[in-house]
Amino acid sequence: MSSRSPNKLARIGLAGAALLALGACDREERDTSRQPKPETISLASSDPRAKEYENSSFHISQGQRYYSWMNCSGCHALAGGGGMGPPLSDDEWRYGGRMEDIVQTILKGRPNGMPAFEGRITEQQAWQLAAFVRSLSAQPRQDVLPGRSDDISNAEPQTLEERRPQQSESNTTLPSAEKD
Amino acid sequence: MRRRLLPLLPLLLVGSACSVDGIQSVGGRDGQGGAAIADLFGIFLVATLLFAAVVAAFLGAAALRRRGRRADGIEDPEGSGTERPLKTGLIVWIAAVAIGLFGLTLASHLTDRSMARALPDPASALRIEIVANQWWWDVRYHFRDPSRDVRTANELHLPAGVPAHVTLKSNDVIHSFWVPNLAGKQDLIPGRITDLMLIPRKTGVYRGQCAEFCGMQHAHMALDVTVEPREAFERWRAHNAAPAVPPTNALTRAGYDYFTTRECSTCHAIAGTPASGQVAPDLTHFASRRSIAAGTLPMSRGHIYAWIADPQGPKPGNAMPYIGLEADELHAVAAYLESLK
Amino acid sequence: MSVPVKFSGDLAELPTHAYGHRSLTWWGVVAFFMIEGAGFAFAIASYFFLMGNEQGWPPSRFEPPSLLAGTLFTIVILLSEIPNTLVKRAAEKKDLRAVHRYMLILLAICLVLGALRAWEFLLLNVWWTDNAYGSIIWALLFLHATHFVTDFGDSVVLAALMFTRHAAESRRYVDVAENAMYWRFVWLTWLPLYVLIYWVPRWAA
Amino acid sequence: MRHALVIRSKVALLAFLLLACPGSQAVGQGNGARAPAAASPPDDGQWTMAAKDYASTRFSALGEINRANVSRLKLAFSFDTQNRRGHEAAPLVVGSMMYIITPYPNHVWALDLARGGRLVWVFRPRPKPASQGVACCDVVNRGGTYSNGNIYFATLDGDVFAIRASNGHQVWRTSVADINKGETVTMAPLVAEGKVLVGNSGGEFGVRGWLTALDAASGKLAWRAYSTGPDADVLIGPQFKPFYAMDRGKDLGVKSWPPEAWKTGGGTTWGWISYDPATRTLFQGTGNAGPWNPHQRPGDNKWTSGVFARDIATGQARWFYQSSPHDHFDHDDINESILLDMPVGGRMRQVLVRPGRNGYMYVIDRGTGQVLSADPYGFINSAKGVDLKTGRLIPVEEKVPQEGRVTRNICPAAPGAKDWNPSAFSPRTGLLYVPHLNLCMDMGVIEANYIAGTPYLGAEVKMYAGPGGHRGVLTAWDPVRRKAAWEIREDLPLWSGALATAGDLVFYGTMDGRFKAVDGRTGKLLWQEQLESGIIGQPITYRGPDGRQYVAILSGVGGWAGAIVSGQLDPGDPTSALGFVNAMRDLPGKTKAGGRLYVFALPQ
Amino acid sequence: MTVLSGKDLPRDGEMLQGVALHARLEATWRREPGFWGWLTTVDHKDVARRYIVTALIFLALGGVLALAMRLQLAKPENALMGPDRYNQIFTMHGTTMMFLFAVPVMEAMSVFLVPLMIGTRAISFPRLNAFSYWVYLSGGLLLWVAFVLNVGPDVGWFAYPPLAGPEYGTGKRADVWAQMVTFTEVAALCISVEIVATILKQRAPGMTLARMPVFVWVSLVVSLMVIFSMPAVTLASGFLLSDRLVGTHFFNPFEHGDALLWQHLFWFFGHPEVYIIFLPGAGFVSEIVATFSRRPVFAYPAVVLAVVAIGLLAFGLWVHHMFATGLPRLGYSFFTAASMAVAIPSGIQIFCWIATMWSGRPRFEVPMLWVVGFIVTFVLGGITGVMLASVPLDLQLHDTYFVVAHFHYVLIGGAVFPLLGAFAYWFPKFTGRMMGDGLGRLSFWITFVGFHLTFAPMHWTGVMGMPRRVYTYPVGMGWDQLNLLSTAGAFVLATGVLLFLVNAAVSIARGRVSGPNPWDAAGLEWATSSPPPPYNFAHIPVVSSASPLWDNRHHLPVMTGLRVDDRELLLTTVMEAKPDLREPSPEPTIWPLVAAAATGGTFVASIFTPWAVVIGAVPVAAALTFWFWPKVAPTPEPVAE
Repeated sequence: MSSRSPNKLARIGLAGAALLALGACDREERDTSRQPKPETISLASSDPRAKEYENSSFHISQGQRYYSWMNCSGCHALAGGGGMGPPLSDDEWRYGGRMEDIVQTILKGRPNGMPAFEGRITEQQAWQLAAFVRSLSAQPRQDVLPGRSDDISNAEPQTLEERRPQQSESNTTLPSAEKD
Repeated sequence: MRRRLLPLLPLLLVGSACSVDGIQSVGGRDGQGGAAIADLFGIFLVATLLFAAVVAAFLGAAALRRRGRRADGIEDPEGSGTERPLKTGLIVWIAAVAIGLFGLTLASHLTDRSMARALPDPASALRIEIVANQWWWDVRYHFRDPSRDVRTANELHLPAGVPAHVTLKSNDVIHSFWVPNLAGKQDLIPGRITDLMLIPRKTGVYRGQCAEFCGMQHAHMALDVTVEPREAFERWRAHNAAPAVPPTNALTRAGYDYFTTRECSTCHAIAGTPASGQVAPDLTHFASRRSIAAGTLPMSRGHIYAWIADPQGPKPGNAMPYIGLEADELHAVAAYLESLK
Repeated sequence: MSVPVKFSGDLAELPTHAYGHRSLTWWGVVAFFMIEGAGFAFAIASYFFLMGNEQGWPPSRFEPPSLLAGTLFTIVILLSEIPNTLVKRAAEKKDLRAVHRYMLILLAICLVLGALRAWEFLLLNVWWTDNAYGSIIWALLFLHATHFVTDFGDSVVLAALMFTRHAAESRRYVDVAENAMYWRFVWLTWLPLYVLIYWVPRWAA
Repeated sequence: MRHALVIRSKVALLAFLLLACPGSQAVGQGNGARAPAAASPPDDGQWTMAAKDYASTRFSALGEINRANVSRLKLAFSFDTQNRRGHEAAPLVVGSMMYIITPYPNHVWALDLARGGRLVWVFRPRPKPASQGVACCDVVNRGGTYSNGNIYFATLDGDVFAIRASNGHQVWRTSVADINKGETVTMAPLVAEGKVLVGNSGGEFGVRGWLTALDAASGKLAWRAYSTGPDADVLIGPQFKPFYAMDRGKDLGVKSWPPEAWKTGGGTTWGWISYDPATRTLFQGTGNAGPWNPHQRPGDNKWTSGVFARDIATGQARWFYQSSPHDHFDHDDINESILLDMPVGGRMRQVLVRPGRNGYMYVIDRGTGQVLSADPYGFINSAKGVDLKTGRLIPVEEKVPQEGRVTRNICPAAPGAKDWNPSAFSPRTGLLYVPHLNLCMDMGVIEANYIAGTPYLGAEVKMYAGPGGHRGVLTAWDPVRRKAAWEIREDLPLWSGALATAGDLVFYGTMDGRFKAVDGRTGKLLWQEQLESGIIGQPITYRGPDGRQYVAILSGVGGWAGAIVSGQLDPGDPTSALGFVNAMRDLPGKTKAGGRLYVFALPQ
Repeated sequence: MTVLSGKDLPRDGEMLQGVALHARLEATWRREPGFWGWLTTVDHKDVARRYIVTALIFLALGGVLALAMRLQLAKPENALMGPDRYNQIFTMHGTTMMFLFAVPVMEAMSVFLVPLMIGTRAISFPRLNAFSYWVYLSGGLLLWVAFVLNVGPDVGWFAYPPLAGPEYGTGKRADVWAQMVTFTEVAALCISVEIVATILKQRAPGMTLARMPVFVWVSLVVSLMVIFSMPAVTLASGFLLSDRLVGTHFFNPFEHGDALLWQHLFWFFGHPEVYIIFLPGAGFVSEIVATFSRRPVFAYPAVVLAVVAIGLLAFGLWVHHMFATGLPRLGYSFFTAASMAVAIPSGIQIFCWIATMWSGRPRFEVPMLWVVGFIVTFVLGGITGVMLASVPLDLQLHDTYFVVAHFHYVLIGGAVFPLLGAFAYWFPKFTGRMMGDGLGRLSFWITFVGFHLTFAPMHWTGVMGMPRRVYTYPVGMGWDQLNLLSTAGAFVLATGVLLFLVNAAVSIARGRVSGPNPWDAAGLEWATSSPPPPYNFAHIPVVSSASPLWDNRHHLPVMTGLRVDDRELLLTTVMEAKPDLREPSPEPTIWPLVAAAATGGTFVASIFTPWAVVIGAVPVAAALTFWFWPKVAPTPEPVAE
């Protein structure tokens, strides 16, 4: 009887898709929990939290709000093009481009003008900000990124180029301003 | 209106335990707009129930008329003699429905017109700007002299009998401003400026709530409204225009120090202190409000503690982060906030 | 059949195909016209809605789309109606050689049109990411481009079919005639879009 | 001291009448406008302050290089400043020495002109590196001032230094600004009557603007006048007699703001100060109100975006005129005030001429603050004019930036019709040479959050070329006839100062590194030289120890307009550098970062 | 198959009838055997049945979500679920019920019934029909798999930007919603095209427009409404997707897009959508009332005109969903008047149905119970609808539980009750068996009582100020008992619906065998066996009145001469239904399924990268080419001009 089989098919499809797409879950989780999971910042080569924040569209979108609220955009511009502060959308990281480096930069500040936000924002917020900052240079999975923000258009005008591909993230360069 | 409607209530299958007399009720007559709408509601209810009664009677009669007469043959409509009177009935019915609807449309239109006409000139009204955020209300009173402006959050104080012209904006998604006792709702749409005239008639405390789905915490986006006599409002205004009371003892001093130098002041402002954050509710006279976090918790010492200790518990997803205060810090900050009368 | 019947007529002598509204496919195609036409109508309504919202059309510092490619496209697509009419007539006369000849001409014109359309996108002088004006201009052109590409694909398949043994079936000529009708729809819908994309920004400025 | 000055100025007046006037009459092009002699003493061939003189004329009476021979101008020597940020400063020439103050880290180089520009000493003040993070528009410095044997200058982090000109030894050092609040100092201090006048930058950080006078000898604070707040802080007292009713009233610096907002209200003094020794009055412009989002600060926002006349001894305000009440567009009013005595309506008036950021050329009575005329010198669509009765700018409602919605095509853009880069006035032609901008913008505002030491803007901006497609203009403005005599359109924004000489030449530079000399009467290009980096500095001229005339300029692109190069910003984000990058995306292809002094002279 | 020359092709007629004819037709029209046949079938009855079963599964799933919501709202400050889960659930409930249940099930009823009612052998574009089912199934699977994976949309079934836009609609949830809309729109549009063509060209000889059953009229009107309204939401969801994925600015106010553009486009579809769901209900009622009152429906022209009028008026009402947005006040009264005007044709229909009962001899079988339940409920829903059309009242009641009550009265009362009645009524035609009577009556009464217990209190909660779409509410607002009552009612209602489904399941297996016309009804669908054979009718019936079986009680006139060795249809003229052409109907094929899979894959992948559209175009085009490419040699039949 034709009426029963689609049901079966649906169930098979459901199970198959569920197996294939399990990865979707962490991307979508609205993790409003209290604090970042491990208690301290480790400077080990790969902090387990990095991936967790980077692959979460929720954390990135929270970071996007803070980027505006904490006035990051005032210095680094909406799409990370820079201004008073260095650009974040390129492949050059003065103080390291890994998630944990960026969190350090945000929390502790850097000598050439980056203020320290430790005590002004929580560690969780710093991680979320870092995840968004990395997304400015198209670092995390593309499928967790929004197409645009509800702001003035900050896409490169009159060109179809995609954002520049990124170099390896360990490529840390020294501050360019210290020339004297 | 309440009394006029009472006999009709059973028709709506709802027990007499319910009443329209609430602090957030469509039937409220506490504002000029709300009252006009409540009257119109009464007209509609009576008229439409009348029609419903006609239909019910007709249906009942039709169902019972030939009940039990089993017949396998096919009825010949032309032969039965009912066709002609029914056709006349249909015409009468159409006319009745059309006239009824015309009447209701007219009533609705006139109410709308008269409400619009009754609106005073915005220039003479109290000027209030409300900006909606996910998920709280930023409330600003503007005066000709900007230094008298008052900023508060999640509460609205109105002098009775004085029209208030409310300008509505949104910082993020679409919200809807709705204090049913005072007036109908009005959406706040990003990129647009909408407005609404509130003309409260009776003093009292009311509640408003966001009425357009706005994300995770749409349920916790309420607004406490106090309509009070003019003098009381003036007192409130003067008090709220003043900077916050300075800390008086060691504990509140410690709370003040934490608040103004740490995470709190990144987002919140307290007038008269260095805390000048603009992206979260202004807390200058926080403790004088009726509730915490846009109606999430009633104002009390315990709830202040609970809220600061874990804002994501009662209102998950809201923008206030878990900070992880030590017990003494929590104690101090809560005591300081509680002192902000 | 469980109901007793009485024979009251014979259908055996009825024809098996006909052109125009007598054919079933014609109605299907017309229904799709209505769907697509409604889609274009809503897109055009959106265009005017956004135009009313914007300050300047195009907004300041943007030039209206350059006329060259779009105008060439318009001229060529209007000219393509000549072979299109000839295809339709040939199909109605079941003249296979004429059908072959004009369909090939039409496909060649389509290739030219495709190139012009690609060029058009580059001459819009705005990207869809720039503002709502850019978005709707691109959307209109993109909508019509998909429309055009779909019909081009249809025509290729049909032309190929007409070179096989299936061309012997008379109903194929009905298909050819209906495809010609669809092509008319393609260029007819283009005309208002051409005005909206290329001329309204000039008049509004 | 005071007596000496008065006597000197009187002598100067005589000398000027004897020497300069016949010359200018001979040219026959004048219009009767001239700088007051007291503020513009006869030229001694030196260049001791950025604006040349207290009247801010940037005019040199040296005429050796003139229209006939300028085409033979050749490089005399050059000097690498070892700095690659934006060089906005004017070199100073005192005797046979030249002093250059670089952008952060604000080194002072002393060069011996007698020996072909050999380095004599260098002074390294070591400002705090963190100050770079609160400098809105590149880490520039606009120069120093020589007075009484000392060079006075300020570092980015807000320390004012007095160093011995002869050996570079520090005389005193006074910290005036707090970078933790976002305050920096980029201006060239003015020294007059034994006071060092310096103001803060940081209008983009919600700082509270001020002008500070330090004792030139000791560095002790003499007075500080804030631009917002109670009258006592603003130094408004009984002397204060504003011309217009809108500026009268008690504590307007508080009352024209929402509660508390004046504390973060901007009004910084980071531009040019002029001084009239005859009346002992200084003229000081105040910067934009903060934040940029005007909806966060309803009211007139006194005393931002206006000009104060102050008593130099006490700092007490004499009058104030606000060119952009309730500023909508970041239109600071810190541009130079050129002191002129000129015929207005048939009689000689003592005036200030100010090419305003909002695009109007203001002629203001020096004594009263009355606006005598305000004429557009660039394309303006954001205002309908200035009401001379009330003194108010008449805004165009549909160009007011909206919250959450871009307002398109606002002209002039945020940097104004003209930014900080100063004009020059030649009494010989009577013309004011105004290097300025032709930029428009799309601007939308959002609610700005105040976090001390971080930007306080609330604006999203994209700039682009104005009508005509060019981005820079050099306008020769006739202040008497109230119209442009001629103008030169430049592709790139003009971000350099101008210099006028008695050779009837006007010098200026472009951001792609062309240093140009044009005919001061016709605007005809007579000479140009391609330099290594774009020019945003202030050209000067002096008589060298060998008696010849030299012209000097610092090249080194940067500043707000050139940050895309000096800060290596991403041209892919049109909102970079507060939206300026959108208009400058071609600059990296036209010039590169640099930092070099060039000195030119006629071949011997 | 033997190739015969044109003259002596086998045809039905005097020479070929009875069992021999059935065997020939069966061989020509039946689907291929086994699972392959199940995948390749193009029989409209097969497709409709699986549509209906799938839609009922979605009804059950949506119902479970409703119960979950009611449990959460049973008491204030309930901690059963958090806002994130709740928002996904209410969005899924609305989306599932509107897009995956209500519209598809109504269309499926048309797909099943219309060819039978108008006496033709197949639907007009049967492969498109098969394709539409697979596309619909893909859309439903996409939505529900996403939900299971915590990617369920959480932005409401209306998905207003900016909440559903790129900045606030975090992740892929809103993309899933928007793409699911595309799927269901494609499916619905395909069906509408088929229905329109079928009704206009394949009616039995003699079935003029004025003799079409009311339900066929309804199907025609509804299909045209789909054709004119659905492109609006397809375009809107395309705009939304491109805003989210490639950075366009349609809804970004900063760059002069506008959130209200979405609302206009969405409600231009969304309001007709309500009538697309309700009108088939009216069609069912008209058929049922006539059959059980033993007379043709009273004032047939008035009923048909009312259907057409509702179809037209439906397009003039969309702004009444937007009264609170602050649009210019002047235009509002027009929309008030238009919204109220809908009550006139609705009132005409109600009157005609009751009048039919009045002048007939009503028999209250189970389908009739549902009709009575429908009339009572729908009138109450209509009353609140009139209230909501008034601008001032709407400004208070909009987005409160009053509106929730209103549209459940209209949609459940106005569409689901008649649908359940229709299931009971046509159950023999679907299955060949009667639906159990006792259980049927029980399930009606439980459903009816449960329904009113659930939704009547919501009028009151709404008037007392409870907004919609809240995951919890505070204590002390006076909403507690009413909500508890609604929750209790919801379980009663669910029990009723469950009983109905159990009854159906039991009856499929054990119901009384029905015979072709168990209700002694008048329509052509009752002229063939239950369930009908793959070819529907052995001979093409001829119609001379609106009640053919009542007016030809002894012999149904038929026409003969269609080929039996090929799938041949009779086309008639549009207005008069005169025999005009014989056209072949397509064979079963796998390609619609392949094309649907390719389309579905393309749509789903396009959520992740826009290039999927380009890449996916290749397999889609290939599948479509194979679909349309003729498989058999040309028919040898000579061309008869």
